[in-house]
Amino acid sequence: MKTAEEIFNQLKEKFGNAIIELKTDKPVEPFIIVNPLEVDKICLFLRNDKDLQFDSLMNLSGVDDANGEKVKSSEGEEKGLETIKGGTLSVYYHLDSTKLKHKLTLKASTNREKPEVVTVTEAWKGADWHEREAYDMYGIIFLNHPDLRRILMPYDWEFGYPLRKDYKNPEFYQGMKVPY
Amino acid sequence: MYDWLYNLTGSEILAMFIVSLLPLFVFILPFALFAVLMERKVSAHMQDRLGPMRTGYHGILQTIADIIKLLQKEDLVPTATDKMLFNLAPLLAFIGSYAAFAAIPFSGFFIGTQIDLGLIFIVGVTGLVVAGILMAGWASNNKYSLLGAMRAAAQIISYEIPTLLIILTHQCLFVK
Amino acid sequence: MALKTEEMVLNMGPQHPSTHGVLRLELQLDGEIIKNVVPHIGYLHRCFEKHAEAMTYPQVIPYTDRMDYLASMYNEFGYALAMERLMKIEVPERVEYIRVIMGELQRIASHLVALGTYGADIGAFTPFLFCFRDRERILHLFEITCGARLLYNYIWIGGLSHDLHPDFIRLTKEFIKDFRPNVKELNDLLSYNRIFIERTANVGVLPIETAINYGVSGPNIRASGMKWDLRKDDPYSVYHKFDYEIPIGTGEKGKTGDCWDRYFVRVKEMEESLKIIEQAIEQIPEGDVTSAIPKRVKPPEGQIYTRVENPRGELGYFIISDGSLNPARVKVRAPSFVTMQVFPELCKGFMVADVVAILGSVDIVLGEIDR
Amino acid sequence: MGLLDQEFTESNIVIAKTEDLFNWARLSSLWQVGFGLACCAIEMMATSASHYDFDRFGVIPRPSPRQSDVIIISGTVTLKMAIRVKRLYEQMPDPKYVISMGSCANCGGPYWEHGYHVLKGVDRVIPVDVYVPGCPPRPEALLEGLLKLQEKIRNESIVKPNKSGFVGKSA
Repeated sequence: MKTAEEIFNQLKEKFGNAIIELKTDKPVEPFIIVNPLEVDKICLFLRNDKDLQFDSLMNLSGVDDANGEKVKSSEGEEKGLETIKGGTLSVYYHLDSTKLKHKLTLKASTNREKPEVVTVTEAWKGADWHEREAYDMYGIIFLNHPDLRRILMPYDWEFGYPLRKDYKNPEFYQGMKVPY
Repeated sequence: MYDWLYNLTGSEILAMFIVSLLPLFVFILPFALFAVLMERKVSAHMQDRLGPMRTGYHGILQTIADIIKLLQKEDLVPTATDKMLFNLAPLLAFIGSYAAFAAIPFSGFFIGTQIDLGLIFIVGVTGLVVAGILMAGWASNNKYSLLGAMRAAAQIISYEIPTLLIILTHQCLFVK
Repeated sequence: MALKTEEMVLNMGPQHPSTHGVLRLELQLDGEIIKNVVPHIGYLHRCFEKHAEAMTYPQVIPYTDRMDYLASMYNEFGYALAMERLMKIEVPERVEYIRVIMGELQRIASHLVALGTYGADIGAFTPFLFCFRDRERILHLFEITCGARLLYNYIWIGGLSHDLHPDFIRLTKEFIKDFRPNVKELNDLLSYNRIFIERTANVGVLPIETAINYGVSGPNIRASGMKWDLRKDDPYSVYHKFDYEIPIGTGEKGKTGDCWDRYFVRVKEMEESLKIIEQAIEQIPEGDVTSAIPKRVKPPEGQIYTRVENPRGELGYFIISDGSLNPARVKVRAPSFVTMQVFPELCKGFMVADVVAILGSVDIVLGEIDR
Repeated sequence: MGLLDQEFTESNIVIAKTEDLFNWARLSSLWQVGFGLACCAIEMMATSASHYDFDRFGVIPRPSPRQSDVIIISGTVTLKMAIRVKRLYEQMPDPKYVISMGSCANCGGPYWEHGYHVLKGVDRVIPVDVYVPGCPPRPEALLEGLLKLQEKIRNESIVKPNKSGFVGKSA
């Protein structure tokens, strides 16, 4: 049973600057911010290490932090369409060890224009669909993912990524009126 | 039956025609109506529910309503199918099951054909049903019906072999 | 010259009597043996997470009902629990007891649907109707308490919408007394039926390591022999006050973790839930159920991940609040979503008819997979 | 009045016109496609279970659209599913009817505002005969919807081929 601080220190001296910081200020659960391009090595270590044994990935969720600055586009027919420039999209990993009964939360944030995170499917095969859903909803590209394509939306949906804060509904989709 | 009808109508062909239609309309069709209704009502009561209640008294006319409705249904023939085979298949399936009645005596003196190879005739003719089913599956040019037809045919054939064995033992024991 | 054979790709399409909703399975077949299954989901994606960001916190509860519409009481339970932990609300004792009673009744109702449709998938149509006949009695209990049969909006953040109906306790006792012989009747009718065992034993075996690696939970992982139940391993509410066991698969009819085990674990779980309800009814305290409901739900900035034991497995809510009235992000970890991921592993090498048996045994709900 | 007279005043089969006979046959054996989408499908299953028996009105669930007359759209029609629902409707042989069950199928229901993937009402894709309100509608409401459909069929006439459903405000 290890607390987040012990795990953080153990990870810090093993991976050095790949582990950025430990956030404990906001309520309920502390989480460790990690470098998105080295998440797979960290997760493999977390799973295989004897006294950590994080053998099950509870949840992997994409989040739009919406911390970029809002830009009102003024040209053409999309007048007043509010898009967010800059800022970050982040991915939260909730890990759990069924044997040692302790939990851990990781956060990996990438910039909004070219969001890239390494996949963790070879640590837990369960991450495959969660990552596809994060890609489908936010457009986060998971590098060397087995088959990264949309999972919930239709495969030929080219109107962007629905769960982003600045998402706009298309007027028509294959002859069907979408908005009410 | 035949000569009584012959005296009545005076022409052989008409009498023969009526004799061959009698089993269908007197026994087989009414029994089919009754059997379908009973199957639905009894299985409903077994499952703690009532079954058809709204057509006639306690749903008696349900099968008649089904048949009249089915008569009004559109006869869908998909474009990519082999039309001739597609329409022939149900015919073959019906012929296979109905022709078997020819060798079954309905009463002491009333029988379709007086052949003494009746049993082999019945077993042979029912084999047509399998051909009908495979023809339907193949003619509709569609993966699912082909797979379905093959599995249905496999099932029928796997039941036919034990029935043949039973008929064989029956024949060996009781032939005079 | 060897016969040139080719794999056939068959679509078990979004409309199929036994896909329990709108799921498309792409079966790669070699004759009748399955080479690989590719599930296509998303036919019931109703944008729950977008709604959660647009609604205020209490308004999200009716939408959580509609995710796993067979166990909606437990969806609300999970969401309310997460919010109460985030806002550090102390809920009166009576509310906890009523939530446990309602949750376990919902577990029995959900298992009854799962077992009934599973019998219908294998071909026995009568158990489906017997299971629904018992389920109607539970729906009647829910109806007299919160007015709805299927989607309740009953468990609010910090309490409940209504108190129990005056003769709820009497009716529940009657239900428990009548339901026990019915479970035995279901066993005789289906569980030990020769054909049912033939169709389900040694079919779709789920080994424990793949189950843990994929994150499977609930009856599916217990059937594989692992004693993992969140009510005991990650306790919440007042479950620690009752004594009940966690049934696990023992491989009675075939290898542990086959379809028959998954089916039989659910039957035994129904009996355990009956025990919990009985004890909860005896010890239920008095009190006002709406006392701790905050007038305006405005949680502090922060995030929380909470998980509860939904009838289908581990249902997790990850809520991020930015201090305003609307949640910044609500991500739901649906148990059926994870079970569906491991489904292709279960089907390799079996026949087409076994896919129907395996799909019925893992008991998925599409509303929860597609959210 | 005598039993016989009383028998004849109701339009029973003996004196009814053939049209009534056809309508009576069509409405008393509506075979439904066994096809459910979401929560309303569970209520539809509860309706065909023993407590509120659908079979009393002659409605049996048929596995394939080829052998069925009424399709009950029970649940939310999403954009990805709408194309399939349209194909299902087209596969049904002709005297066919549509019952749109639940407010999701009627007009998008609780997902009307932010449902970017939800079709706002199934009448944008197929013509609907009877709308059953509710979320999910109670089994009694679905039975009442079925009776409404039966009433509609009773007044249909073979003479002028009545378009069996009005075409809603399609796209």
